[in-house]
Amino acid sequence: MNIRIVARRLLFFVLVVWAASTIVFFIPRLSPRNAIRERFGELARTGGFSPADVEKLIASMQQQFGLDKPLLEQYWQYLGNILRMDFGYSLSRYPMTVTDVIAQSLPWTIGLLLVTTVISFVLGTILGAVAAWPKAPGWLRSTATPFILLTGVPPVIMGILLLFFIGFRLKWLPLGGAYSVGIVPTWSWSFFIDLMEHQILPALSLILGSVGGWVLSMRGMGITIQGEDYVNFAEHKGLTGRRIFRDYYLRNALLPQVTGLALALGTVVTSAVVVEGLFGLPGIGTALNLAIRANDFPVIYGIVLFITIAIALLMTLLEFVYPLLDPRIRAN
Amino acid sequence: MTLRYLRRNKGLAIGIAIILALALFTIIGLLVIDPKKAYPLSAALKQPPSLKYPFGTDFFGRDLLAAMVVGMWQTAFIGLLAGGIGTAVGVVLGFLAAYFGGWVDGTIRTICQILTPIPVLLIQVVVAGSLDKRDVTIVTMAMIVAMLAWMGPTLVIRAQVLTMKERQFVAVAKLSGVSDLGIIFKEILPNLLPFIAAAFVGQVFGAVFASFYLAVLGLGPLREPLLGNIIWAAQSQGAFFNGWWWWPLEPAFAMILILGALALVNMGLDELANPRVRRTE
Amino acid sequence: LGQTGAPPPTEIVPQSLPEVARNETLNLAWGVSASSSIGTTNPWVLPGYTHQEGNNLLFEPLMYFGIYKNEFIPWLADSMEYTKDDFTALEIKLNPMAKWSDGEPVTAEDVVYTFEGQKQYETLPYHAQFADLVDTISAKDEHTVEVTFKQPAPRFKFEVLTEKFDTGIPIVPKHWLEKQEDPTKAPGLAEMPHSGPYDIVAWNANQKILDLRDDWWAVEAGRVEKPAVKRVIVVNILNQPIDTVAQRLVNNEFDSSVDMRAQIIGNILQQNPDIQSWTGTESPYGYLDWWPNSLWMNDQLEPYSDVRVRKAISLAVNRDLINEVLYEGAEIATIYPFPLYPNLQTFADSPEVKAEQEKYNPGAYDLDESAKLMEEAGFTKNGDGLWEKDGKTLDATIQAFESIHGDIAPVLSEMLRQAGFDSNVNFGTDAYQNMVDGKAGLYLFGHGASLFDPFEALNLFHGRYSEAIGSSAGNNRFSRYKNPEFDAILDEIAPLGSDDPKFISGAAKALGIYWRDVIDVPVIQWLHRIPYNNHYWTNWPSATNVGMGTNGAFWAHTGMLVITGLKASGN
Amino acid sequence: MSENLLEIRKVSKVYQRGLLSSKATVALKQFSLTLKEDEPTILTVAGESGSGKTTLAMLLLGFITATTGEILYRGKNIAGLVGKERMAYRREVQAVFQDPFAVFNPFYTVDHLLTVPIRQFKLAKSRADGVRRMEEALTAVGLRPEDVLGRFPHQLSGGQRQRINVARALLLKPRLLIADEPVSMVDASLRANILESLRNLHRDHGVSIIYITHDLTTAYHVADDIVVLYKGDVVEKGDVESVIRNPQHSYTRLLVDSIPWPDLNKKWGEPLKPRETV
Amino acid sequence: MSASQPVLRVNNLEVTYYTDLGRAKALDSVSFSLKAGQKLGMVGESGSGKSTLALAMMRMIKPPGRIEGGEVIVGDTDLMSLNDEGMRAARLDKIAYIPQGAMNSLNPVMRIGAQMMDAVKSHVRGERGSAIEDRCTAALRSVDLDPGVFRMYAHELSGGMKQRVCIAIGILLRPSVIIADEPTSALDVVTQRQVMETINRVQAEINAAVILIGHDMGLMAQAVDQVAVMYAGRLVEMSSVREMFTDPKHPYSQALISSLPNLDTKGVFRGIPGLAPSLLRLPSGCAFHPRCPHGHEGLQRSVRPEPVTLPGGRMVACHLYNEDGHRHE
Ligand SMILES: Nc1ncnc2c1ncn2[C@@H]1O[C@H](COP(=O)(O)OP(=O)(O)OP(=O)(O)O)[C@@H](O)[C@H]1O
Ligand SMILES: Nc1ncnc2c1ncn2[C@@H]1O[C@H](COP(=O)(O)OP(=O)(O)OP(=O)(O)O)[C@@H](O)[C@H]1O
Ligand SMILES: [Mg+2]
Ligand SMILES: [Mg+2]
Repeated sequence: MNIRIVARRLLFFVLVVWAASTIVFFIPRLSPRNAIRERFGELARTGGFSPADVEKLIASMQQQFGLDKPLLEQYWQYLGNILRMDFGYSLSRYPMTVTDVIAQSLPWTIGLLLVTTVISFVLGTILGAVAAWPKAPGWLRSTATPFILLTGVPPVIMGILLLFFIGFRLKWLPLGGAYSVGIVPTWSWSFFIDLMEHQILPALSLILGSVGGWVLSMRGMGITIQGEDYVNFAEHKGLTGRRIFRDYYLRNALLPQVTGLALALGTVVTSAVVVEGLFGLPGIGTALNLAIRANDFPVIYGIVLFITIAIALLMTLLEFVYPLLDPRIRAN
Repeated sequence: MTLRYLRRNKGLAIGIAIILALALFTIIGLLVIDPKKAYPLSAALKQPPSLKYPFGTDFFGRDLLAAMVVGMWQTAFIGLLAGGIGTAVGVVLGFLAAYFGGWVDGTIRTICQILTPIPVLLIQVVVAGSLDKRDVTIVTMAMIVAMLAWMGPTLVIRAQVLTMKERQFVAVAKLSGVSDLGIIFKEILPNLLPFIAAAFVGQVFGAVFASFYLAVLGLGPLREPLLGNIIWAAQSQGAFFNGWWWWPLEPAFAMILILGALALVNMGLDELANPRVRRTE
Repeated sequence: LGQTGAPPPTEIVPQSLPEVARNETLNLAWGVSASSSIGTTNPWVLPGYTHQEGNNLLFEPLMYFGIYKNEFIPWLADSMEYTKDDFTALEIKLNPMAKWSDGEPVTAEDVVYTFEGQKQYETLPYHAQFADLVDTISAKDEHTVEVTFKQPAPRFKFEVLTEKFDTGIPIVPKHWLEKQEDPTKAPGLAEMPHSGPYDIVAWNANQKILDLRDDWWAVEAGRVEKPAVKRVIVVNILNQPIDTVAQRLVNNEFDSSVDMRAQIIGNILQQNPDIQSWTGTESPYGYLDWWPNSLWMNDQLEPYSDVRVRKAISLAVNRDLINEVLYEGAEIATIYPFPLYPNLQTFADSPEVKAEQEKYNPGAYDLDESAKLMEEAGFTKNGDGLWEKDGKTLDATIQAFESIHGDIAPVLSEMLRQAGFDSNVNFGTDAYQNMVDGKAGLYLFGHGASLFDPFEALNLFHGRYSEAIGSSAGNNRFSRYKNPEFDAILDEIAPLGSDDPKFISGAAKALGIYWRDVIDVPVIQWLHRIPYNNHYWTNWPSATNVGMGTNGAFWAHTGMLVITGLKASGN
Repeated sequence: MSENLLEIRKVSKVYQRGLLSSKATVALKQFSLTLKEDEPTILTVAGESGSGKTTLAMLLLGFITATTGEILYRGKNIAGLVGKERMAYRREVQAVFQDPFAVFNPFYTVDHLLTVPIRQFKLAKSRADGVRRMEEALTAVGLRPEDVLGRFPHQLSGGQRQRINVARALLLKPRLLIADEPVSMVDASLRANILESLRNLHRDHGVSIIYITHDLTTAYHVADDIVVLYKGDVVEKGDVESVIRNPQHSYTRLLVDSIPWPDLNKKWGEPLKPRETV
Repeated sequence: MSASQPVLRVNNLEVTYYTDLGRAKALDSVSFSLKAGQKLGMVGESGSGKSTLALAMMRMIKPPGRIEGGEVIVGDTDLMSLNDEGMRAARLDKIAYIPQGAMNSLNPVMRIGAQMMDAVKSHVRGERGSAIEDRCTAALRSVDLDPGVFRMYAHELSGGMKQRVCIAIGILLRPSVIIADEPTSALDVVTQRQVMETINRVQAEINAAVILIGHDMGLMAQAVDQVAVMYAGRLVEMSSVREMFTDPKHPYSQALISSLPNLDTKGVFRGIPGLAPSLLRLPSGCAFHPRCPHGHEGLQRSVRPEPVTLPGGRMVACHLYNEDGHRHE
């Protein structure tokens, strides 16, 4: 691959990050609200703060967060900080930094989201491929239908329903938390089982609704590919159905599907905001949700930016991986 | 012809049927029901579904039947407004980019591509969160949702216009002395109607979903009986635990119906717009 | 990563954790929205509000206050006395047995260091009091501290030095803090020595585990018996929906939790007979907090500056309906700006107050009268049935806080709407700021003032605190009310003891003015409805078992006394 | 000396592949050609795939601009035409394209193809006049108007569709018609009909035709003159009879040799005999 | 098998497409036979059923189409009676198909070699990888391709090369019947000729029967021994190429031949009048009668002509010829 292309893709990546940071920086600052004051309001309102001179405290915090400088200066400083992956301090969990907050919640999110995304991607892709494959047995092809119907169910609602029916009513699975109360994480089998038990419902809430999307895109792709002459010719060659399915059909249809994967991450994270909260999981979603409630803007922006960067990075990586998968692109 | 097509495209048919049924429910409801009943303290409290209150009432004394009617209407309003704006902006930009090419195209395309990886819902949350709460109304809600929703349609329409533009009937129209505008509106646009319709339905789906999401996070216009708001209120009052199951379940199922129907229609329109998909049936 | 400033706190990860049986463990469900900075035990780090999540088991004050017994509970200090009649000097004598968890004794030096720190660091919550009032701080000997004041400070001992509810200051260890580069930024983690009964052994986003230590000074000093609870787990419920938390309580997963809304706790008690509340299994399930809520009004802002409008709003509030809708018939609605704690109840029942109440009838609900007043004030009803003047409806948006006013605010707003006020609720995070800046006209907020006599509550409305709109109102001084007549009464009773008859008649007159002028509209008493699970632990505080007299919240400063007082149920 | 209808002066077209790429395709090199106003002719441009035939057509129609050189229509550079002159050029230089399906807008009935130019160029005095002209043109190419009008393109056969295209050209009575592979996508059995229509257009209305094809069989039958392109270069030109029967350039010879003549006596590789009699 | 024994016999093959608009009988009792080494050209208008015939012989008709009857006997196996697995094994091994659109018939993301190897592996068990590879490179060589093509991807090849790869795949297992559906229609004349010559050569090499589908009569004249003419789903005439060009029997064939441009008749055009019928609304009786110069009356309108064999083995289906193969007058 030539250097120019690499450079262009990297430039694109930088542009995405820049655009996201700029939006995230300016939008909230267009409103006349003052996050630090509001934050102290949250503390003061329960009477928790004694009648101290809150204003002084606020002024001192403003300075600490650099909010007393002119907007443009703040902006340059902010861009510089982002370059160093430094999103500043969390307002509500001071003296934790945003990076700490993200680092602490990330493992949970990666654990949950990545696994569910991969499961729903794999499941959806296979079901979608099968649904579009005329030679598959009818019952197998129709297994995709319920998932397609479930695409209309937002993960939040799915989570609420699962929690109600399986958690409250049937009492089959724990109602929340990342693992049982009082257990400390260890590298043991029993901890793993306990952990998994707690992840099933949140995972299902995310998976059930999203499989359908993959089914649909794969089905559409599959139908297109199926009409391709090379699939027909493969059949003329007398290949077995399995081999055609795998080498000629699945493999070709998969390529565009993979692009969707990076983009899906954005949607999935958003779903996680509510689902993690619903089940009391301490992931990025919960961190974001809590930050929204506490108006902890450095954390909000940090997380939004972090996710954007992650997606952009994934997309950029895919651009480099793509040619390895598709020789046609390699040629150009 | 259309009917025969609908019989084959079952998803589209079912989707349209559900939407029509919901629309009917809403329209008849708005005619028959006093919309005031959709607001707190207008009915007995916490009543399970009964003859008097077919859908029950909630903790705050809303008649949930009225709330569902008004909420459905508001949800539809947000969806149509935001979807309409997103699609309209997308169509205009898509046409501009594809038809005039050059730097216009370069700029529009680059902006779209740069904005695409940014998780829209999160940005919407940031925007909704930094708005003054008093400014959050049904309309601002639609605007927030529409704000970052035009990139998808823009890219789709652009791609379609680009292929359309290369189609020979455009060349022939030029030879027939048709102007640029004539070509855009009379030759290309009509052929893109299925795509525009599909984009529109997709946008409406996205808008309904996003507004629902914002409401569930407590960022919606609070007093309004938006479906997301009702679920949010039920959640924060511990409705399930207190045995008021009908309160969250009704808006949840309404939401599922709306989104499901939109998904089906979208799928069906895809099939219509993309004859390759049609080929299997 | 190139960060400067505070070292980041980190999770506390145990090497190995000894087994502690469930029936020796106390599981508490708690979730302060995001404000826990994991690993931060140092009480000087702001805005960590961490005493609520178990850090109240680490750091102790000079004295606690038992609100239901109306008495000070000596703790690190054996005594704390004003040595001058004009309240300008105070002497503190420490318990000689008090010691830190690292074996060092708690000395007068530690107290002086704690006080000097408040004086020195702007970010500490009592900085203003120390800076404004305190003149000198000195250690007279190893166990004696003397504080002198620049002006009389009769309430300093109670307000600042004593821990009750969420206020008061904990004493910090000088020998550790002074070694830190910046004592207001050192997270503390598990290393910071503390005087309380528990050690932090594990802390991550899911939970915080504290284990009892054997050498707690207070047992040796005879303050209390050795605690039965071997381990406290503060479970972070993050923002799980409240019904899930309730269900987990019912399942005996938790022994206690955050406070609940009336309906939910009622259902919890029904579903698990082991669980009780402050009032047993009876409504209203909770104990009185010091924070009765009013519909505050910005008395300087048009049209709320017109007393007729304020009265009209007051007349639109249907307190009976509030009791019925939100509190299952429990009498929560109030007409007082202070909590009816024993002494205050006596005051409220006094004939002087009764006479004023008769005169102004502050709890009345009368829409016709309300409408009449509005018309008098020049308003007319528009097509939507909303009050309007000069073509603009009256903006009656109520600023409130979703997590605590989620039930009442919409109901109030709807009541106003039914009386023709264009009302809405703003649950935004800007709500508080709008009150402080005086931008908004209506807000739901508490009066964190009076505990013992009505003075502090009435003093909130003293003209000297009445800031102009735009400049920020001092804490709880949001009504911006100014009335020389009212001020004169307050100034007159200020130096008087609270059982002085002159104080009572003066205070009653002031309360009368409060009602007459509708400075704000008192709405509800604030209750803490905390579920207590007797399955593993008994001897929870309740109306019939006041124990040391503290309130029953395990997260308040006094929560340490609640937890160390628990007894095993034998299950 | 008669006036030149069309004069192509040393036109080259270079396609740049993307902005950053250094690769460029020279699709047409220094191409020159002159058509006389009063001597209407049929000129074949032949060559293998990718030799630049379509590029030439697009240049002549003004859809793309030449990299170097200029194209003069009635003595004026077509790149500089404005207003009335441009309208006239638009009308007088018309085309018939290769794909008889793609030229129809699938949204409209086939009438659209004919009504639009009538409207745009104001060819008819009234609606009825327009309809009459349409019917005339259709009849002239051997279609019955009632068979085709009001139908959608997919309801017609390829041959019918292509004949409507010719009818469109007829309706406009252009001075110059560019036919880019007009029969290569039409059934062999229908080719004859379409070529016949084109010939009639030339013969009856004096239209000059540039007939672009890779099929030398039909070229031989239709054209007067021929230009053979190879990778953008003109390798041979002259009257069609002599070029095909007696190719000079080796590429032309290869091309001629490869023609599958539907003639059992003329097998691949055998040289063509000079024509016996005319 | 004796030399004169036909290697391929198609009997009464019938295919119907069940479309939205009705049933379209795309093949209507088509019968013919072919001997080893023979080349048959199958011509006819677009939509006359040529590809359908090829696909039906491969048993690759997809819904909404259905094979409704008939036999396809290769050697002595009736393909129609095989089970699915048997048919799969027969493809490429007994009967190979070279597709119409070679441009897109190769998987763009697999190397050519892999696509050849998997074809062999699906039919031959227990052959070593290197042996299969040798077999493949030999096939490439026999279609005049460099063995290096084995490691290339489709996009690296020109149209003619791709077409030849398809041919190479077709002959990998030396089938007894090869069907090539318009193998050259997308190629320019020079390449077209090369490809046709390649087909000729490999056919000679493996002595297969070849069916060449196309509508270019010129190509047929150059390349085949026998010509079969299809019209509206039926075989209307089949005879040797010489007879077809010199003395076509069926009026449609006659029109077809006379519409051809000829070296000696410059500037004379004669098309076939009228339109190809839609399979959904076939004219009654003889499908060609509305376009037939020999009248539209009686028998032609009402009765479908059955194929008759004329002396010399030619076959024609037309009312002009009676059972003995003589022309009615
Ligand atoms: N828009 C374009 N961008 C870049 N290269 C082009 C473009 N159009 C054509 N070319 C190149 O220019 C050359 C000539 O193309 P052109 O289409 O004129 O050939 P042609 O003779 O019409 O071929 P065919 O017989 O296949 O239609 C080819 O190499 C082609 O790849
Ligand atoms: N999948 C299908 N569904 C419906 N009808 C079909 C289908 N495939 C083919 N047909 C019809 O069957 C008839 C024969 O088609 P076929 O493709 O065999 O023709 P052909 O002779 O190969 O034509 P061409 O020369 O265009 O390749 C046509 O009328 C066509 O419309
Ligand atoms: Mg071309
Ligand atoms: Mg075919």
